[in-house]
Amino acid sequence: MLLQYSEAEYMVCVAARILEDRKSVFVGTGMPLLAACLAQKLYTPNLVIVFEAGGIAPILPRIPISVGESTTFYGAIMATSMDYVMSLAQAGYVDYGFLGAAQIDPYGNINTTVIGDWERPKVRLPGSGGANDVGSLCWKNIVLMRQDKRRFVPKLDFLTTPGYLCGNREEAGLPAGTGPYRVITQIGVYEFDENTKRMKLAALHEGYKVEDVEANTSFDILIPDEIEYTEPPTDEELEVLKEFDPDGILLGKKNKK
Amino acid sequence: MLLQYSEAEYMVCVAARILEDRKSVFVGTGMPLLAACLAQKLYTPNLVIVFEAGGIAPILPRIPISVGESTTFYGAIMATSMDYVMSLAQAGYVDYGFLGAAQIDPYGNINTTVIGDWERPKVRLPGSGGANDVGSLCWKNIVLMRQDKRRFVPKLDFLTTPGYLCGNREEAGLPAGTGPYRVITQIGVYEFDENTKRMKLAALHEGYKVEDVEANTSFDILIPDEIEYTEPPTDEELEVLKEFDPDGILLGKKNKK
Amino acid sequence: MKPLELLDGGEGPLVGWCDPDDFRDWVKNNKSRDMVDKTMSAEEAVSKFIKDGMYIASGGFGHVRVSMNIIYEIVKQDIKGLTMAGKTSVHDLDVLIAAGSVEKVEAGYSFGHELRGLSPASRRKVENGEVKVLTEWSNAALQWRFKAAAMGLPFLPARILMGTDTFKKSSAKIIKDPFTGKPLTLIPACFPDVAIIHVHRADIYGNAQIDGILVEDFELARAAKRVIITAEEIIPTDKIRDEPWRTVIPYFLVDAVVEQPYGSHPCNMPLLYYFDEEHIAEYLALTKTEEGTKEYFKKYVYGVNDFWEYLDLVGGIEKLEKLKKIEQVREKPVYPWG
Amino acid sequence: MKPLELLDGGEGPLVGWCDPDDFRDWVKNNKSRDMVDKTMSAEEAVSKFIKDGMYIASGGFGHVRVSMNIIYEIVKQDIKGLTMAGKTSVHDLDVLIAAGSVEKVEAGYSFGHELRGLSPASRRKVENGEVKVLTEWSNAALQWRFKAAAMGLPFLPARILMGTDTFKKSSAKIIKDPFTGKPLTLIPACFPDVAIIHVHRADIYGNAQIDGILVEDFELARAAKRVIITAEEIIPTDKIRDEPWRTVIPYFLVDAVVEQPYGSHPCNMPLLYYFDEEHIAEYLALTKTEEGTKEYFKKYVYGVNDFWEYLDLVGGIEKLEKLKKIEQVREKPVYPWG
Repeated sequence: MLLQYSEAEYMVCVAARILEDRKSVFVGTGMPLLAACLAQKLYTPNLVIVFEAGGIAPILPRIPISVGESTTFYGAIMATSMDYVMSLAQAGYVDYGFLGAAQIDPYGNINTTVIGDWERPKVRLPGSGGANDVGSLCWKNIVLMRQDKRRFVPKLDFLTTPGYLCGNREEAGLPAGTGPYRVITQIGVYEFDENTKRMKLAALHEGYKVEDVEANTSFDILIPDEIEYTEPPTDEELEVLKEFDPDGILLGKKNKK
Repeated sequence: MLLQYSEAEYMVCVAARILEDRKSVFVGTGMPLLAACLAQKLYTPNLVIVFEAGGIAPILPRIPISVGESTTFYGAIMATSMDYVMSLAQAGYVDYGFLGAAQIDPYGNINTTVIGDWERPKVRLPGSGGANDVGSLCWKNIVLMRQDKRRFVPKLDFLTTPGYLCGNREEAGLPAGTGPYRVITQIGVYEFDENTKRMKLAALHEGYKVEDVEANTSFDILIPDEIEYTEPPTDEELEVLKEFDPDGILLGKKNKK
Repeated sequence: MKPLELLDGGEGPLVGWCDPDDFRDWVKNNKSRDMVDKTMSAEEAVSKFIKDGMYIASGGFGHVRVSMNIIYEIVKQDIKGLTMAGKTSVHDLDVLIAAGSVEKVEAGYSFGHELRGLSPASRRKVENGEVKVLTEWSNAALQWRFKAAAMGLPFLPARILMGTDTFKKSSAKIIKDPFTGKPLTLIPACFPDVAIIHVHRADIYGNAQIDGILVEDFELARAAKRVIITAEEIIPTDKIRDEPWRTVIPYFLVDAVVEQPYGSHPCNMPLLYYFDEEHIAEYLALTKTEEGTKEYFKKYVYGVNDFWEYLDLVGGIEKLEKLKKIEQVREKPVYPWG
Repeated sequence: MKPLELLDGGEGPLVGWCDPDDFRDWVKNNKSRDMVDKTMSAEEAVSKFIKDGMYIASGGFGHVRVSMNIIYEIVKQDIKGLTMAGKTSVHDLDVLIAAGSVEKVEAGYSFGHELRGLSPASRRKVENGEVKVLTEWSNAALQWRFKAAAMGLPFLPARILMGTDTFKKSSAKIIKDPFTGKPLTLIPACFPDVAIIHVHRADIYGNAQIDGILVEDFELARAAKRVIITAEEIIPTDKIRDEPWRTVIPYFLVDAVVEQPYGSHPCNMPLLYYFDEEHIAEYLALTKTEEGTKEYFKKYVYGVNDFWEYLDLVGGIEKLEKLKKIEQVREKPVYPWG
């Protein structure tokens, strides 16, 4: 089933279709940026791309590999500062955020800090970066990550970035009405139950079954009675992705992990 | 005694001589700006003039009449914002501040808000403007004002801007080591007693006596045993002032009050 | 946990403030991220966005870079009961008080015309109780109120106001700072209903550039629920995108764009034209009495069809060219009030 | 008075913080307002201002606009025991960790090279305990720490970190906000001992301009006790005064000015030259082992007399012109790590 497209390409295409037009999105490089660019090209021409280092709504001449490089403000409507864009997000101006993660828990909390013990980690990861900010301040967050039993865990090694915490996100002081919106993995798309705030299968990618979800999750995941399926990448989508990332720099990398 | 120079000119010249070289000063228009310009020309060539609306170290082509007009950033080293210069002051970068006042009390607290009752004032004045900020944040403040019994009062109608409060300036939370430094009137120069923080005569202007101080002050003012005298404006100073304000716009106005 | 101490609270009403969560909801539901043409006339901008009883704030500083075409339009449309931020608001505020549009003020620097003296109209109305001063602030306090709002925060800390009556008549609070153990002032955010900002140039979507000092407009544009931009000129969006670091106000903050050359007259527009001191002197002289005030508005606001006619009336192109020469230091200013 | 509630406190050490009154004293006594020539060599700047055990912060973002000539000079002078702000500090931090200069980190985004993968050297040293992570933060938290410092404040409030282990390992606090009644994070100020900032141009006094995004350098330059500016070029002060609105860092914040064209290599300098991905790949490959790391420093730091020799070694003018073409979108980038 992965002849014509990679898992990463499938994930990017699904992410691109979730975004709404005339909304703003905080993107990091890699899959999120490709999803935003694909969406802008095919589905949401008026999507406003915001970079945490200060670039707002650029006309990207090529895909940046750092969220701070000059292509992020090439032909932009504003080249400003991290304080400015983070303040915009804090004031409610940023609709969507994209996050990656090494681990996720049933409430959509994520870990990008350490695997193992914080004091003496097995793997030291980069830490929050902008993730805690994006996860705290954007209206809706989309997590893009690989799914397996070590990554979909009941308890994170480190809670870097808030999802719904233990269902008490708002009481903790985080902005009202915000939180994780979708989780997209190589297997399917997940949403969060309105009442319990726990993760729930929203749709499976083509070729996957409910058993694949359960075999790759270490916690009880809500499964709806009726299963929906995502559409695989279209030729048009794949062509646009090829245009943006001809050498597979951004997606190739992700595949190797 | 006011043949060759006005009271305002005398005050400006005395103020100019108090400033130190290689220091920064927050100025308003009128007498403070003239004093700073005079000092820069004759005594403190490296004085850094800062305007509250955002101009820093301009090369003034003429005397601005507003602290926000473009001459305040003409040839400046930076044209920035009120937040920037107020933050600089809060972080300790502004050495001197100049203030005017309708009333002053023995601790150097000043009123520029109302004469009479605040709810239904006899005279409504402009309010703090930048005065509370300058009075709170600069290292040393110099007050320039006319002296009489209605202006030098034991209790202000309204405490707009902090001097030494009741001697408890630092305990109130204001930055350590700051406060009023000198008060310059048409009669003389005042400083503040190190222990009591109450106003004390530092020097009389030429032609004035201690009795003039007492006759124009409604509180007990400390008088030293030995009286010092300021020098009247020199011809050189008066010439420079004439150059800056040929039509007496800035000083003429003050005289009429 | 150690209890934190709330040491003091100003007795003034908390005006213009809202819970940042409510502002976020406003932004979500009312501030479009879409790039659409927002150009309109001053008449349309005012009738669409400024309603009786709103809280307004004007950009610039004192008599510098003020959107006078909108100010006059507010007078013309006879908007009433406005509250205004007196953030070194001088001519704009005084005109709106004289006309009876502004009835409440949060005072920073107000009711005065800097070196030109106190405002006859504002003084009269404040002293006779027609205009109510709600609160007292300093200039830094007011701009930090906007900055708090711009950052989506309920307050910003500051080391000002402590120990004064200005604090007492404000709505700030003083806490014992949990880091230093010292008293610290908390300045509440201020989210005006409408901000009116005059700029050097903008595109049709509202991406705006300002030359020279920004005063507090960088923050105010984000603090306000609605933003009316008036611009000396409309420029193509390509020019904005050529130098994106020059954008001070991005389009998604902006609700209306009004093109009006000389729109700041009789106030100064940095690098373009100086204060029209003759006109300001005429205004100050006439507003000494209620009759004179009526005469002023009859002549300069009600008596003209639009701002172009107003510009002709105040001296036309010859006067404007003279103000340009003064601004560019090619001619000496005149100070009829000196 | 109602008691305020302190709800929670991070368990991390309060690093880089001082009472704003102490910072004011530092500014009063150590930051001259005098315009004096501050140009010097990188060697002089480092030996004069960077001492063992200091807290340093580097400007730019990730591999963008980084003062690599100062970073290499720190390695060369064998400065030890540094603490560094991991404010999306990537190549700079990794090089200093690899060289053994940085021993403690306040982590925001660190130990990774964005799309290029994790840092072999940093991971090795953090995982084996040679380098200690003192605290965890987010990018916004760290830059607001600098902003608080820049504003002369003990903290800034923010609506981030709540509920997470990132908060637990920080030195932030959570209070019940007296305005909203909701929990609010207080981010403590951070006053680094030295900030190292690479800019497009500066005059000999330190008045500096940056093209494009500022990231957090507008704040960092004010937060630090000492500021070393490295500039692609020194320009006359007249040019600064011609466009004072382009000044991002005024001279009185600056302690040293070092002129070094291509000073950000192998990192990107916006509008001037792109990442040297070949060099970064070589670095990442070599630093997989301690031996390789030594080889890298022997070749590129100890083996050259100055940054000019280094530039020759990495490919000289031909390479630099190629990086310029890529940056200016006239040539395709190469990604040897892809």
